[in-house]
Amino acid sequence: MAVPVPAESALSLLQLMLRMRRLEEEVIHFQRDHQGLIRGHVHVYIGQEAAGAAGCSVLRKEDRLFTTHRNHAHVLAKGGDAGRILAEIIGRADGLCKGRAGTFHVADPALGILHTSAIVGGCLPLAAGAAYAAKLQGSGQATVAFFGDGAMEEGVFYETLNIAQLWQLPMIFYMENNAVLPGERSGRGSPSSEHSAEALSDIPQAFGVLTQHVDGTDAEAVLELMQDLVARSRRGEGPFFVESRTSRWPGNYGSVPSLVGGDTDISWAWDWQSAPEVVRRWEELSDPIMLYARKLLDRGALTIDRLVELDGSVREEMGHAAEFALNSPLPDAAGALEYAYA
Amino acid sequence: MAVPVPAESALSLLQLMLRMRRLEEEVIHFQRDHQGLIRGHVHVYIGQEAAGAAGCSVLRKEDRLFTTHRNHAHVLAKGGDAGRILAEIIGRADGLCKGRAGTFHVADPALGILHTSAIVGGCLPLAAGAAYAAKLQGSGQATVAFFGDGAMEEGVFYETLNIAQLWQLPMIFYMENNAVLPGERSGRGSPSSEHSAEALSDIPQAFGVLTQHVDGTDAEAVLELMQDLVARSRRGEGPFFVESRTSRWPGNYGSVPSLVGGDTDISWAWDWQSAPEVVRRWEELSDPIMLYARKLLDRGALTIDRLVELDGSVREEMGHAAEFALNSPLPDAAGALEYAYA
Amino acid sequence: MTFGQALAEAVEEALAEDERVTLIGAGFGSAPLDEAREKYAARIKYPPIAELAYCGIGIGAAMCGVRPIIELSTGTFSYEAIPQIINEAAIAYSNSGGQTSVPIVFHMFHGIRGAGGVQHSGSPHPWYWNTPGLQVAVPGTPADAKGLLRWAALKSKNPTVYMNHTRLLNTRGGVPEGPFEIHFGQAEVSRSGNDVTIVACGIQVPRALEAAETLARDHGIEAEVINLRTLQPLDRVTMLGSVRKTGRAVVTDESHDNCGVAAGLAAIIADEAFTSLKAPVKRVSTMPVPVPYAEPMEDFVTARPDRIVAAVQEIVPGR
Amino acid sequence: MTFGQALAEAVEEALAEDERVTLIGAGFGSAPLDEAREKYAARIKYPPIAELAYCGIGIGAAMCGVRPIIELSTGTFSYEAIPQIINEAAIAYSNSGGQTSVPIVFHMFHGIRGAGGVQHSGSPHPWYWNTPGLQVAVPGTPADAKGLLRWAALKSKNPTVYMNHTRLLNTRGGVPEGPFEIHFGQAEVSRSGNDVTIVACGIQVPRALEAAETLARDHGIEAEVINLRTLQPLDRVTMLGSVRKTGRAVVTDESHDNCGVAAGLAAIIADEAFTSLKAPVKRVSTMPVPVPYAEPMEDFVTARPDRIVAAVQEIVPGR
Ligand SMILES: Cc1ncc(C[n+]2csc(CCOP(=O)(O)OP(=O)(O)O)c2C)c(N)n1
Ligand SMILES: Cc1ncc(C[n+]2csc(CCOP(=O)(O)OP(=O)(O)O)c2C)c(N)n1
Ligand SMILES: [Mg+2]
Ligand SMILES: [Mg+2]
Repeated sequence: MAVPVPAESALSLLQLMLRMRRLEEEVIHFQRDHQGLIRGHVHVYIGQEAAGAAGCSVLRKEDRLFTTHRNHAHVLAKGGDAGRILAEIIGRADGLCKGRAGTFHVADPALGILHTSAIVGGCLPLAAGAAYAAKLQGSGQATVAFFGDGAMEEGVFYETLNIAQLWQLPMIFYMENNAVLPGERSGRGSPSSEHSAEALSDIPQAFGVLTQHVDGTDAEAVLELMQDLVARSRRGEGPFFVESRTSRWPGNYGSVPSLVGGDTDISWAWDWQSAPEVVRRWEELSDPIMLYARKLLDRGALTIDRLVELDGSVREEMGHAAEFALNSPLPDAAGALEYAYA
Repeated sequence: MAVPVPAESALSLLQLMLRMRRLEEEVIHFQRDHQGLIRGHVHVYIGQEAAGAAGCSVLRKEDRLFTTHRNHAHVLAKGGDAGRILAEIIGRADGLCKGRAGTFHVADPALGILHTSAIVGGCLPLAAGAAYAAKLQGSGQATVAFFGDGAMEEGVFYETLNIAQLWQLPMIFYMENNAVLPGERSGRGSPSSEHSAEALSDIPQAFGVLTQHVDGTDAEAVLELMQDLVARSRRGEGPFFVESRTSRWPGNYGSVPSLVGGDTDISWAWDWQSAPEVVRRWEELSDPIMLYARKLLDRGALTIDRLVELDGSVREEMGHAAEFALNSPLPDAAGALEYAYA
Repeated sequence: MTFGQALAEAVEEALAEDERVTLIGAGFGSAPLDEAREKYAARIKYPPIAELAYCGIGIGAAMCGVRPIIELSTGTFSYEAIPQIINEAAIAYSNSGGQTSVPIVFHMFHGIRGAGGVQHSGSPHPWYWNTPGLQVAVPGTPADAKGLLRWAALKSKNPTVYMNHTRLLNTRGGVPEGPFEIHFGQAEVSRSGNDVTIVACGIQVPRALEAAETLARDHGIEAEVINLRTLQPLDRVTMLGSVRKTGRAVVTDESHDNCGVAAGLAAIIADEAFTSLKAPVKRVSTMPVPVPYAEPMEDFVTARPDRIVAAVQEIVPGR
Repeated sequence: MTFGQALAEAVEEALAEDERVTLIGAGFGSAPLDEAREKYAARIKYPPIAELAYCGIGIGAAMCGVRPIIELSTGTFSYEAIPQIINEAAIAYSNSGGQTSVPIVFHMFHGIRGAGGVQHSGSPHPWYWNTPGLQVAVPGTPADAKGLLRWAALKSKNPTVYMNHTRLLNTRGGVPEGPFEIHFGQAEVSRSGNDVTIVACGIQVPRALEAAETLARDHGIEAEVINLRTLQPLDRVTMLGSVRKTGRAVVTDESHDNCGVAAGLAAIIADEAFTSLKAPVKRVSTMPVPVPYAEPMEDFVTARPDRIVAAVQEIVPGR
């Protein structure tokens, strides 16, 4: 069992998770409250915050992160500006990519998020390439690729895993298996309906890759694991494979994400029974934010007052960020033609 | 240990292997003796005959076989006409595909070899599709895909394996690992330099696929295994994965195959010491034809005279086949434009 | 009826009329297929996210007498399957000297759908049309959607890439009652006119018609609009006949211009109708930049009706 | 020096001059690279047969300051890597609003190499040229091979698809001494003439020159031959200038015709040089069938010099 994280670090981890949650809630507000603002699909990271927050909290600015269609909160966790993330999601001039990328491709090259692919598995060889670069350059930069269990259905996953292992690339394959039953999160792993393996983590093991699994709703477990793996990958070890298991947020069942239980209410941390029925069991057993806040409250590392205050300041930050995004101008139409070539 | 194969079956198995060998030798003669006749790469199956012969001998005409760039002898083993195979290899009008396909793509749709892909891994989903068809149609047709260890470097292998297992497709993945040291042919399997798995057969196992390994130079071992698997796949079971391990023929080291020890001399069956040095150890330990002939001689199922006679008739057949191919006209140039569409 | 409904009807009828038909793939956009999904469940498969393998499985099955419809969803996902579509399906018939045919439909939604971002806005039909052995259908109307899909799924012996533009799904149009097919290679004159020919397929058909209305109303120019329906086979007779009549042509397609469909068609027209041409053949394609996300930029690069109007005005003397 | 030697020189010099250069892939055909392989072993990788992943690894590395040269061997194997080349490398710069550039070279041998069979005879450059964000080089001479590869590997900031025709490898030509680069977008007038312009790249350059000699010798027709060197960027000025001078053009390319490179170029010429054209722009492409194996058929479908001669004769009045 891990040594409990010092209170200050624990609080900033919790705060980061809350920021990720509130960011995604703003995205859903955009969709719900502003007709035509979100014109296509969006994917939110609600329910996976512990993984992204803890994983990113051990990364330095120059380390590389690759992510997927479900990228918003990863970019925030790596240090991205919430206002510019939201502006990108709604295609505004102040977006991190000037409104050219959109929700599927939010990236922040200055923070080591060089390019975000929405193609399932697309990020994997790119991340291996970044690790290859780090190795050639001897830069000690870590590389983490966050991707979904669905990517293990695509051939590119296997090709990349094989090369990463053959070339001993210092990268972390961080696989987010995000539709696991609560009781199975801490086990050896379960199959997905679209994969024939008894446990997905059997696969990297067969390739000889050092493989770990972790309850992805347990912030401190992820933190401990990633501290170790990132440190080792800085020393040139790797590749590593992590299966991180989380349980699907009820708002993610429809074709668009929806706040089926309303905005997250921080009081569910100490009183999950008050949550609306549709999310109640999820808040009890599977919401990484509530689980962690509850743990810190229990441990005495946090008081209810402090938690409410923390949440208040996060909501305020995200409210401002949403306002910033909404106030950002649309990009110039003819500017479309810029940037085809460097 | 298997019950020895009845003498007549054993002889016809040996004869088929010899026919495969002599066919490929004619291909190399074409290349060596007729300038410009073989204009590009050719790949020969020398050293793998036991696998293809035994594997095909349990198939019926209507069963489906998929193969690769190394296809010539598979087509023969499935019942293909030697003359028309050779004619195809040199692009003649009487070739099995009218000279349009060539060495990379020899196929014989009437015998269930519908299309031969030279793309590494290309045959795998096609074979799964044939098995899917057999399952939909309830036809009980078996499907075997012969492919090389190299295909396990391509993503399509994994995608196909996964679907085959999820959909329970009645097909046999017959993987020919053809550069294994003699002492390792019967073990659990060895890695390839281009694959990170400790043993390649660990991979299908991780996918939950029933996996077997076999010494691919041992005709009766392959026969016994394939009899079982094909019978089961006719009953709708599957998929199955076989790793068949053979040792590389010394003539296959250069960029083109070459008869480095001359044509196969049937006397090496009882006197391998007389083989030229360059092939001597291979003839002793790894030539599936010599190994089987030796076994049948030892077992008394065969005499030297009968063996020499058998070989003589095979050589005669292949001599005629080569002549047939060489006498076949070149296809009409303008005929090129036929067959773009059905 | 909407385009999506017509599409769904064709899929459902194909499943009902020929038990060799199998459907691999979940999508078909908003097309209402729930009933069919239940009724023909034994012949409907939901594959993992493995486009390369499941297209190949369809191809292998087609070689064995099955008639698969593969639903690839977004057209850019078909890039994953190009090795099987182009290196296997397209070549099998020719390579076997006419012995192995591959009756399969690869269905996908292409084009700038609105906030798809660049990876969900692609238009690969030029590459498929560049590949002998493939048929390419790009329906422009609900009737096309139904008639072409029925023909491809039930009658054709060749592999078909069938591309629907996402934005057509909710468009409406008349669809003949009962089963009917549109044979490939039959273009339709969607609007008659004598001043200029606008050649289009897919989403560009309604856009060309809109442009033609504007031209007639605001500029007194009568455009003839040709809906090609299929690129392969191509109805050269109808297309060239119209251009020979009008002497002027604008070709428009939602793909990028270099080696795009507009260029492919313009090259044919400029060659074969040369002596009839009174002005250069103009092309209106997606502008040459990866499609950006933000609406104004996305709109800007699109082959919009107003760009078609402007192209016509360039070559038809002012009135 | 041969084309293959020039190519090898460029690779070796790139490895020597810039330690950011890394080589992933074994091949380069017969190009003599043994020494370089030893000397720069730490920056040379021999990947498994996994085109999609190793191209993607090159792209990711290029985003991080490495300058990879990826050797894909046969051009048809690049189909496996299209999702990474087209969906990632081509879009990263635009999508990031100019923040992430991808300086990488995807090298491949394309075309009808002689008994390759259809799967080793492909020419996908039309698809790459159709993709904004990619540069496309198709060298026609040993000097091109060296100068363009040096520029792409050492200077360019963009992803380049670099296509060599297998049959060029043993052709000979003068190559300037010492390091030199050819900037992309600079066509060369390979032969001057006033009667007709033949536009070509890659293998079609020597074929066009051969056709031009025949035309001059047997028919008194003086053809100007334009070697484009790169399709993206395209030197429109040189190409169109020549056509405006001669008034006649034949465009030839070893790709299939529908949406092929010949069509792409012909569409531009027929539009932008319309008023200068005295005859239709003719195209000589690979014929529309999957490339067959047998020599007579393979030869028949090829864009041979005699087909170029015939196309010129169609549009230049008999002499
Ligand atoms: C190549 C490709 N095929 C299909 C899709 C469509 N698609 C987008 S997300 C998704 C599911 C991905 O599942 P997973 O990787 O588990 O990620 P999650 O959404 O669960 O985070 C699919 C199929 C795609 N983006 N790319
Ligand atoms: C997609 C693809 N990449 C590369 C090649 C080139 N190639 C032809 S055979 C071969 C090696 C195949 O090895 P393996 O599968 O073990 O078959 P073997 O030749 O040993 O029988 C390669 C790389 C190809 N044909 N297809
Ligand atoms: Mg998932
Ligand atoms: Mg092998």
